[in-house]
Amino acid sequence: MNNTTNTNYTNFYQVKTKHKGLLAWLLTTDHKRIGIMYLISILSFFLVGLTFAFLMRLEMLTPGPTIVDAQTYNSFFTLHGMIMVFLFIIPGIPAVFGNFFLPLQIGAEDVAFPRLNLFSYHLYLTGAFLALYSLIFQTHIDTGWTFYVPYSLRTGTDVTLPLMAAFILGFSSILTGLNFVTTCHRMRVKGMKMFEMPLFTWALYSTAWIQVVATPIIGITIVLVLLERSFGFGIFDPTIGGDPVLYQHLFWIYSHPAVYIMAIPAFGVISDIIATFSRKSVFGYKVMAYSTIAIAFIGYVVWAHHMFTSGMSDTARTVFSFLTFFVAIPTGVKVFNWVATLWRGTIVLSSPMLMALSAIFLFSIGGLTGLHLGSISTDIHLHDTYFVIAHFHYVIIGGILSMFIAAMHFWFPKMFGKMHNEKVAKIGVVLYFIGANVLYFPMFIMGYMGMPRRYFDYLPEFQIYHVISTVGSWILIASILLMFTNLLIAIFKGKPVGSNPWGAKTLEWTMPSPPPLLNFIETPVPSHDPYDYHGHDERNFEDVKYIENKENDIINQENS
Amino acid sequence: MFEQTSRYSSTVDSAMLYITVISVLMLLLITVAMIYFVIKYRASKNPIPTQYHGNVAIEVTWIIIPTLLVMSMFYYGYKDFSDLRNTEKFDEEYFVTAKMWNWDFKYENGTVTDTLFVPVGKTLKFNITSLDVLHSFYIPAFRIKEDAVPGSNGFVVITPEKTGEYDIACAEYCGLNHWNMYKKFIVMEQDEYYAWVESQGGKDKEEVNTTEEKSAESDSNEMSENKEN
Amino acid sequence: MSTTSVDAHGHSNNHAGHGYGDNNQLYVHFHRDDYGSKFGMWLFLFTEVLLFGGLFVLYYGYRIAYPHDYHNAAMELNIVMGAVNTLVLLTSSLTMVLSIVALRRKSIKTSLFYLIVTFGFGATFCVNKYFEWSAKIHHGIFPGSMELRETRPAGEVVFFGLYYLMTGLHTFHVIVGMVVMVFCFIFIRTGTINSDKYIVLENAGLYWHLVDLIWIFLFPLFYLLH
Amino acid sequence: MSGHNEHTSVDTHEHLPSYGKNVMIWLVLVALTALTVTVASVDLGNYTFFVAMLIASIKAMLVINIFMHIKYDDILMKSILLACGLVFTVIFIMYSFDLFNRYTG
Repeated sequence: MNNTTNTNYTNFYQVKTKHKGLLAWLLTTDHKRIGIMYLISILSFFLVGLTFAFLMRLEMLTPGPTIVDAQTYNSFFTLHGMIMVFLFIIPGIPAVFGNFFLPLQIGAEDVAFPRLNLFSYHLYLTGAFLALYSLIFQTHIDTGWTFYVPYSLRTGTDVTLPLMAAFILGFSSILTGLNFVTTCHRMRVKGMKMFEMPLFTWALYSTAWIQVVATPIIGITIVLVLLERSFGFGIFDPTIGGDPVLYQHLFWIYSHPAVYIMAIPAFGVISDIIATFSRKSVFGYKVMAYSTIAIAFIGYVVWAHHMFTSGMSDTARTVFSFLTFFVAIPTGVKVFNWVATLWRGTIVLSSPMLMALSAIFLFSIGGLTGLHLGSISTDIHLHDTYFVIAHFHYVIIGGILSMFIAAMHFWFPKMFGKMHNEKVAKIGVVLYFIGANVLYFPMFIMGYMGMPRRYFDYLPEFQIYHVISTVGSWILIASILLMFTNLLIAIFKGKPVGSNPWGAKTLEWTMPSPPPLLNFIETPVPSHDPYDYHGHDERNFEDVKYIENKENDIINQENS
Repeated sequence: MFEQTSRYSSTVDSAMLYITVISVLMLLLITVAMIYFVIKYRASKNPIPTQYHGNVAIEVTWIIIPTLLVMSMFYYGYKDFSDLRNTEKFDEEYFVTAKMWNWDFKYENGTVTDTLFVPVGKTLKFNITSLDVLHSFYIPAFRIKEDAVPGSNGFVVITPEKTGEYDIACAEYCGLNHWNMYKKFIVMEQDEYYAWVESQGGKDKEEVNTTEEKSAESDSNEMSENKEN
Repeated sequence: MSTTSVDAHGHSNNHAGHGYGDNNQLYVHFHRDDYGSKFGMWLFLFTEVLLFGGLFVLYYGYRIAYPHDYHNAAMELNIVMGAVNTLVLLTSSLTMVLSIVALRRKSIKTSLFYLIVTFGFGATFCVNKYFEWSAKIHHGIFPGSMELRETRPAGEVVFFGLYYLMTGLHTFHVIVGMVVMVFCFIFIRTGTINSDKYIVLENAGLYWHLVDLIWIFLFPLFYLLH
Repeated sequence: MSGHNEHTSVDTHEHLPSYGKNVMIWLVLVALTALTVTVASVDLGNYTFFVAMLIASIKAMLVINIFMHIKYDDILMKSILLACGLVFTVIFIMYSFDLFNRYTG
């Protein structure tokens, strides 16, 4: 395998196409270009969502109105929730890194349905612009991202466009999922079995299944709310005969599995990164693959733990609480296996690795506090308080966003053929870790003390925690901007790198970076273990240079 | 804020403590192992990795032990919850009606107030409903919460063991003034409370004009007196 | 809505390239995976099933909540209309299959004939539905009507709400299926679909059977259970 | 280049369904429709629902197996169908825990 840049090929950025300029991108069916387009759009929407988060935290700095009034605050948290959930975190890793790396990891030249893939990007873009337009310019939508009836039926603000946007985005998600499942089954390179796919691909595969089987439910639910608002079918409106609790059932039948649509790809990224930077096969590969599927499946039977106080029957509360705890087991197994992978490895603390380790810690906090929320009696106290906010932000910021950023750093050399500044990136990771803890830990305490969520104002005894939390938000945002800027600079000024700077073993690293149009110059030969780290070490980045010298010294000593 | 106001609140807190302690131990285990491995097996110290593909015994262990732990957590939560819900006998009953953005508290004798007065040491049942959208009846100090759903009834049962003033909040987003539905929950000495209830004699809260409360107030007065005996 | 795209795109790789008539890499990309297309189609059908699934879940929930209202409301639906529509759809499913069989046996004419017949049955279904709905609307039974809101109990409002939603969504699928058939007809005529490459027609058939399948459940749930 | 040769031309369709068999299945389906309409007029109390659903399921099985020829497809196709059915069933079962206790209990 060569580490030098292969100059005898045209990479996918340079390929001349039928269309010119922007159209060469917008009408491409190349999965890599679609991946890059997703990256750009998703990050832009992320920054919008981040702005609302920043404004919300600023508002909570002091009791009473600080910068905005209650109505505006209510629309802020709705906007923040909708943008982050539907535009950023659900498509997030699968749409960007899944599109780019799923075919590469299984040795395919594209996804199974390339045009469908492009169509689903167009749907995403349409939905996103519809959402942004209606959210920002047209209305102060104030229902929260959950659209609970009957409030969403009664509110004077316009929820029609955002709901349509969510519906379109849902379809985009379904089509991506459908595409990925077919790709995993049909496009694997000759010689690669299902249980020889990298764990990131496994994660995408399970996620894709959830997307296919759960998303239609939210689709129909959204349509029902729209029709209910326009015609009064009486399906959800309690004044005509509907039952708001059934809405919550339908909503969470999708939205709980959606949590795993967000989380499972992040788990896949952690697995790949940990294996790469420990130079070891992932501990218990099969168990990891099975646990991914297990999480995806158990996700369907626990949705009503979001509804312990909703007036659901007591039996249902008990049964759902019981089953909820079973999610903890495959998740726990994953965490233990990651830690076990470190054991007797050769660990290099590069920025993606550092981020992955911090993600394991932060995600563990998020996951373990999930136990408080799974147990009925404690959930009744903690439900809809800041405890819940802290819990899911630890999961999302600590486990998912951080892995999105780690994936950006990890695959950056492959996507752009350049290397970023590792020192700045590491500073960013440390700041991110501090920021996330300072921002969200006080929320656990507030929640336990009884501070309900979605409150514009609060009792004076909570102020100290809110102040700490707001300061944390500044640190977190600074770190995110730092890391993004670092990567942006590297696109233009980074040092060119070879095909495999990290010395990783999965198939995406066997081609030159950035990849050529149809990915593989020669048909790749997969090994039976996707993380087969026996043999020569071809790592080539700054941190390792010095280590390699040492390694050689040791080997020489041993030999002599 | 962390004070114990009823037997229920202390059992919830101990369940909370139990889960937290186990969680912290787990977290410490993971973190310490992680940091130890990162230091011990750093590339400069351990340049050649030892390949392990898994170990069935270890993996089975860390499937079984967490399963047992989480099942115990489930049991704790479930036990407290069934205490909360399956209390058959209660001394006083209240009708809590939520609406945008206010609470009405109706007593058995028909009195309606917007501050909830209750006697200490009695088992109280709150029937909760809503007139418009979803709300949630939340008393942080007693660790209870139940959604107010328009068109149906929910309930919670508690036995306050300490007099004092506590907050009632709305915990389900309900619009503009969702944050401003704080009301007082006042636990009084029993004799003080019954004297107060009697003095109210089924009076409506001035600003509330509901018609249904007028009926059967004398009956319920007698009932509450009977219960005292 | 995107069925056509699944068919079309699943099949799109038959002709060369990814839309790159590029100079740098002369590469003609033949990728045809009929099995993959069918697999994708099945996945799409699952999403359709689950889409209706949400409505079935609601139907089931309110059936348990309002058994008597459901009972009374179902009495008002016309069994004969429902039964006729069931037969129409079942028969159209048969003719759809026969169209595929004929195509695979290389009798293009027979195949086109059966396709037209299937289309005709689809249209018959829609016409029937139109008369059925207008009769109901004529009696003041439609979502948001005064009749429903003021004189009927909650369960009946919900029942008729679901009736309009589920049969409406189903009829929408029938229409989409008919549009797909028009495309198939054109493709068979132009030879894009032939006895060797019949996967598009087969996928259209799968979609049409799904429409039939859903009606098989809608019919007893709305018309028969009283 | 395309390295997925092991999968190509899987759709061999050794089975070439005949006209006759499909017509037979159609007759059975029509008969079952007649049966379900007839049964509906008989009062079976609580069983009405189950009988109607049973007949509908038999019809659905026939359509899926023969018309949609799942019967002749490979194990992968069958298993994804099964998986989808399983998820759907699970949703209904879990959901029933709430419904039956809230509305009827």
